Amino acid sequence: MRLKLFQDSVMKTLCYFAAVMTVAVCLGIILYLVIKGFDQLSPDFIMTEPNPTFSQDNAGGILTPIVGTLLLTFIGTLLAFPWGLSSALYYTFYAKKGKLRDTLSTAIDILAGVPTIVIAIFGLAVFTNPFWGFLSSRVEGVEGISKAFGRSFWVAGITMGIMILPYIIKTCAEALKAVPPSYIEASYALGADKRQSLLRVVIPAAKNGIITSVILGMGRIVGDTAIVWLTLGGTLRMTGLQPWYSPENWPSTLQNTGSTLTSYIFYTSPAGEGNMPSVAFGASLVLIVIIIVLHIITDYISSLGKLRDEE
Amino acid sequence: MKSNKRMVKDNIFKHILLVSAVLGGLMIAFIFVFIFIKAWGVLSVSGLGFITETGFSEQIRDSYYLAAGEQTWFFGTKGLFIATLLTTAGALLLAVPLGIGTAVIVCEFSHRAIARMLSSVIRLLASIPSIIYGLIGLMVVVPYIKDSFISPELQIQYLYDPIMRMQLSGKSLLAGIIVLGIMIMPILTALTVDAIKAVPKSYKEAGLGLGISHWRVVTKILLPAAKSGLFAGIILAAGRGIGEAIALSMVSGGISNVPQVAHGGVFFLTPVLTLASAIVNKSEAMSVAAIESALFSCGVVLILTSMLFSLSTRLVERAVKMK
Amino acid sequence: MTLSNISIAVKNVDSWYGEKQVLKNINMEIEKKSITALIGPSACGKTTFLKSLNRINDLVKGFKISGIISVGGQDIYKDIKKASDLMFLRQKMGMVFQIPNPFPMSIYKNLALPFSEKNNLSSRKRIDEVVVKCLKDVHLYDEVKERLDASALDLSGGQQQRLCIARCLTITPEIILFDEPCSSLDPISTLKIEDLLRELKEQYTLVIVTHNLEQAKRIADRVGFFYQGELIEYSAKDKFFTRPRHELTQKYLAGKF
Amino acid sequence: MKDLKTKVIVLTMMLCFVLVGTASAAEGIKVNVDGSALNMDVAPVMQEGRVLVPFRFIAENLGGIVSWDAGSQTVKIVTADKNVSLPVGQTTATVNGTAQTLDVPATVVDGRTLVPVRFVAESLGADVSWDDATQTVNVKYFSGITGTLKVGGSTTVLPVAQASADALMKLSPGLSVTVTGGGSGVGTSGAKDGTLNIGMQSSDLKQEDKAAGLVPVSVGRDAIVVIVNKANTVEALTREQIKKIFSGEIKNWQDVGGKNAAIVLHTREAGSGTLDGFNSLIMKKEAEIDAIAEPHASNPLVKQAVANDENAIGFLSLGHLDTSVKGIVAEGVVASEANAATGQYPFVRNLWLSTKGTPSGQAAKFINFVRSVKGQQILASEDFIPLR
Repeated sequence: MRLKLFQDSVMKTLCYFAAVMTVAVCLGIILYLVIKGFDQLSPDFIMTEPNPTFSQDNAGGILTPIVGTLLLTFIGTLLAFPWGLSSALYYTFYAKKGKLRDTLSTAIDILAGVPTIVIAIFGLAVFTNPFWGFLSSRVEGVEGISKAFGRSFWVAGITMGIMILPYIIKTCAEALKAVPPSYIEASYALGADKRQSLLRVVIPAAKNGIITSVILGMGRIVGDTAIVWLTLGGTLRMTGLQPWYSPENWPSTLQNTGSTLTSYIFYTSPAGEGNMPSVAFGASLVLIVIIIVLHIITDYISSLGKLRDEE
Repeated sequence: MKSNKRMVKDNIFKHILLVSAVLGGLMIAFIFVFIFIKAWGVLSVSGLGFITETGFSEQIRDSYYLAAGEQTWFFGTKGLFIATLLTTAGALLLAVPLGIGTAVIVCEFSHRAIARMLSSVIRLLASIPSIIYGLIGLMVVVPYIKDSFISPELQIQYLYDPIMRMQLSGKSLLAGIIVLGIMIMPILTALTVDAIKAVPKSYKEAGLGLGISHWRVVTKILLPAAKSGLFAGIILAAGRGIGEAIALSMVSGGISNVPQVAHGGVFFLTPVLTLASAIVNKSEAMSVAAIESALFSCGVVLILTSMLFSLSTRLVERAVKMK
Repeated sequence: MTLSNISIAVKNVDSWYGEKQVLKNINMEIEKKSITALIGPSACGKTTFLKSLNRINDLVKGFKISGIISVGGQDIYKDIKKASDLMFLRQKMGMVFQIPNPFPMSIYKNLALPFSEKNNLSSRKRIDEVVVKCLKDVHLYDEVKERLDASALDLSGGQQQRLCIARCLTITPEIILFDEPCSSLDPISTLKIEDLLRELKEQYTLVIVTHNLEQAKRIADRVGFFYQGELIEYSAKDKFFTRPRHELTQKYLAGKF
Repeated sequence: MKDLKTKVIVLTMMLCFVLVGTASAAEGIKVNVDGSALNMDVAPVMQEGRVLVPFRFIAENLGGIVSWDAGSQTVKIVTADKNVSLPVGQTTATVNGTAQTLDVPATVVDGRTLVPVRFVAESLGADVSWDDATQTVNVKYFSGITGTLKVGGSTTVLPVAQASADALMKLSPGLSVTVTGGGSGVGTSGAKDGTLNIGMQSSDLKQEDKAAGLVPVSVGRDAIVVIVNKANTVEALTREQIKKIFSGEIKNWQDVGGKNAAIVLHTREAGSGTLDGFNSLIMKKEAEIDAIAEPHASNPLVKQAVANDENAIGFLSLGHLDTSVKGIVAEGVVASEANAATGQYPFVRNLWLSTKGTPSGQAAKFINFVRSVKGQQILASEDFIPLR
């Protein structure tokens, strides 16, 4: 018995060690970014537009990348969330168990292993079809060929939505499955039909899981580089009618190209051609702050839910 | 009358769901078909040789510099395939114990406030973009490996190595494993936490009620009960590992070597190229049709690998369940 | 009730969930090798009381307790400090829950796990013997002997509950606590369990929380009536049902709550 | 790079002085190109109602590359879409192969060749108007353009193209130019399949791409510099030595005068324009880069790798050279913009903008803008070597 307890405590210590490692890695990454990027931070850096140049002194700020990140996240989530949730509802509560569901869940697992650059190329290939010209814009003046440009906030947002769709379906389905069947039965017993039961009982009960899945999806959009690089053009600035921020130009802004924080980091880091590592670290720091804010918001939302549950 | 209206509504609702589910399925199928069509050119020429032959880097170079008619459509990605498996397996070996250990602490052995902080940290780590992991891998991990493991003598020795000549510069299998391991650990932890939390509390009560120590309850009852969730987490993490492109392309060396066991510890210092990062690294050469098709073929191999992986895990899972 | 006959002695126990007091000044002595039934309306504190006896309530956030609960002469809240002592306490007291909760593993493993956790270095043969014996003790062996390797979750509710009782028996406890063990079962399974309880009291001290007055009448030796956190009445079965002293007890027996 | 900037400044200042000196002689005739006055060292001359100006000024501001054929006494102006030759003293000129008649021929005044502004500007595609009140010739070429233009490809050319696009869009508010990266390969395939109006390349187009109808126009040049770690004692190498090092024939620094250490090779990924340039300028199909060389995705990555490894060698686009590494003296010539501009430095490649078919419309104007005086200033400010 004593030996067993000793073994237990050794193993437990190892686990604590693992947890400490996790925290250390996280803090290490954030600290590293803070040290490397803090000097860069200033209202100017955040509020001015970037300049396309190889010279660090003229690099400008990261206003448009920040806006781009938010725009893409918004479009992608807006597309993938309702689509994914309703698919998950169908697969969980309507589809018959069997081959179809198995195949789909396998396909989703597999798609998770496909690098996003493949999906990016897919998006680019599809959306350069002139049929989708309204999402970006037609390329004018090339003789004999009619093509769409295939790069814009719409295109990138939709491609992002497609990229995260499988995750949203999968994680939502998991959250829905975790709702005890007794809830649904109770709802039926009160005379509700399936639709009402799903909308009023199951979805609220699975709310936290669903929120988590959306947040995970958003995280993937915020963090993706390849799709942005190919389908958003990686142009640093907003390229629609200027000024891009005045409301009458929004449609044009969305139809045109831009950048996100990740594509900006890619461009300015040694991995791209930009050659401005300290700017890249500054932008990384801002990106991390955005992600942390995203987390705080969701923690707050889910804590609201919990409070109500406990009452 | 009223119930009739309700039925109609119910029906409409169901069909909306059906349409979105079908569209979702079609989309996924469409992506697969697209990739396969693009890959066919190379796959039909290379056949099985695509994964049993080596020489990918040289073949890319040859295809790129030869004129359209003379290019080879034969590619061999054995090195990429093996490197993909090695980095993913290594990363899992690193991440699974750390991830499960952390998850156990979060769920069972920490104060609520600390648990909450820990899970925030984990989710934060899970959402750090891979480009940042790559950047830090490049700035911190790679120089560290170079400084601590690679001496000038070793460099000279491997420049003339009879089995496989290579340059040791720090970008290596090891760097890939470390960066990938750190990347997938939080995903694994988060999913393990979810899986453990999903185990009914009554199991824990029953176990403790039988006088089994808390730790044993966790390892003998809760973790086995969370098994399918754990498997799902590992599959997802492995999928992420197999498909990770940007971070690995920044730290793993970019050459389609097959690490040699005969090299001993230097095995891990071999520069490698994985399937996914090949797609990123070589994408600039994609204007050449043969290379484009070869890169999509890498995508196909990735898909098939994950498919095989997911199927075999499912079989294992089923076998475990049977027991 | 002589001193040597007392298994659990409870003195002046109060307890709280956060600010809310759930047990008020409970005093009670539980006799060895008998069935003590605890009854009362929902949320009256009887399950809290039961779960205090083996300190499973420690898991609940904000749970506090004062007073003395002594098991075999040991004050289980004050004297037990180390995790290992708590384990010994719990090994002395099996617990069966309201909803059958066999572990999600094979029938065999459900019994083998607690047994081998308690007894180090047991041979496979010894484990086999214990498994068979305990299954026989709960009259489950004949129903499952062909499929000991099947998942315990495939059993019916009644079978699962008997398996849970067998699981308790593997650790050879002195006391077994039952938290409404039949509330989720059909009448036939219920009767089987009740028969089993009557057999078990030959060897074990049984404490059972039940909603079912008839069940208490059928099986209990002594009955305690809880109401709003207080132990209103505690006496031998016959006296309890035929001549209840307290007005509230009379009302409850008459079904007036 | 510094001395080029100095040169530009000095030149501009000199121009100003000259302008002040000759303004009175110009009798008030001014030439405006897209709203800004043309500053010339020789004042415009009025002849038979036509304004004549030095041909270089008008042509270069519209993106033309000019040459003077002394034998046939002909001025030649080449832009992305036009090819004008103008014999001095004759009233016939050729525009894109078609003969055209002028009312006033090009003439030589004080040893300078002056050409009629209206004819030259119009034949290059500009609008010309005469404002009698202010005695001004207004040439409109880069202003008032409308429509959209999609430009994409090489990340090396991207900053130049983007800055040019910004400047051009300022002149023509109705024009929207989108510039996107992706690499030379993306530029080539995009221009071929019609998703881009203009592709940007930092390497020469392949024969098959030209056969597919792509027409490349050079907009500037870039030098490739071989770099080593600062601690390396090797200062200079010949092309032959560099070739042997990169092909793996020379494996140790002591074979080229350094210390006894392994040479660690750093190269670029296939598809990189810089690698193409390196191959065609240095390897010259005589040898291949050793397969064990570590491939990098960008110039800064190569630079970082070389800066961190005492025994490393790599190559960069000259614009990326800084003090963290050491540029190798190649064939006895220091790698600098001045030496590259004079042609002494051997490893110089072209930067291209290419279109499907001969450039026309907005695409031609964009390319001409990059080739114009303003565009070339932008190019020089990004440390590339201008055409002139």
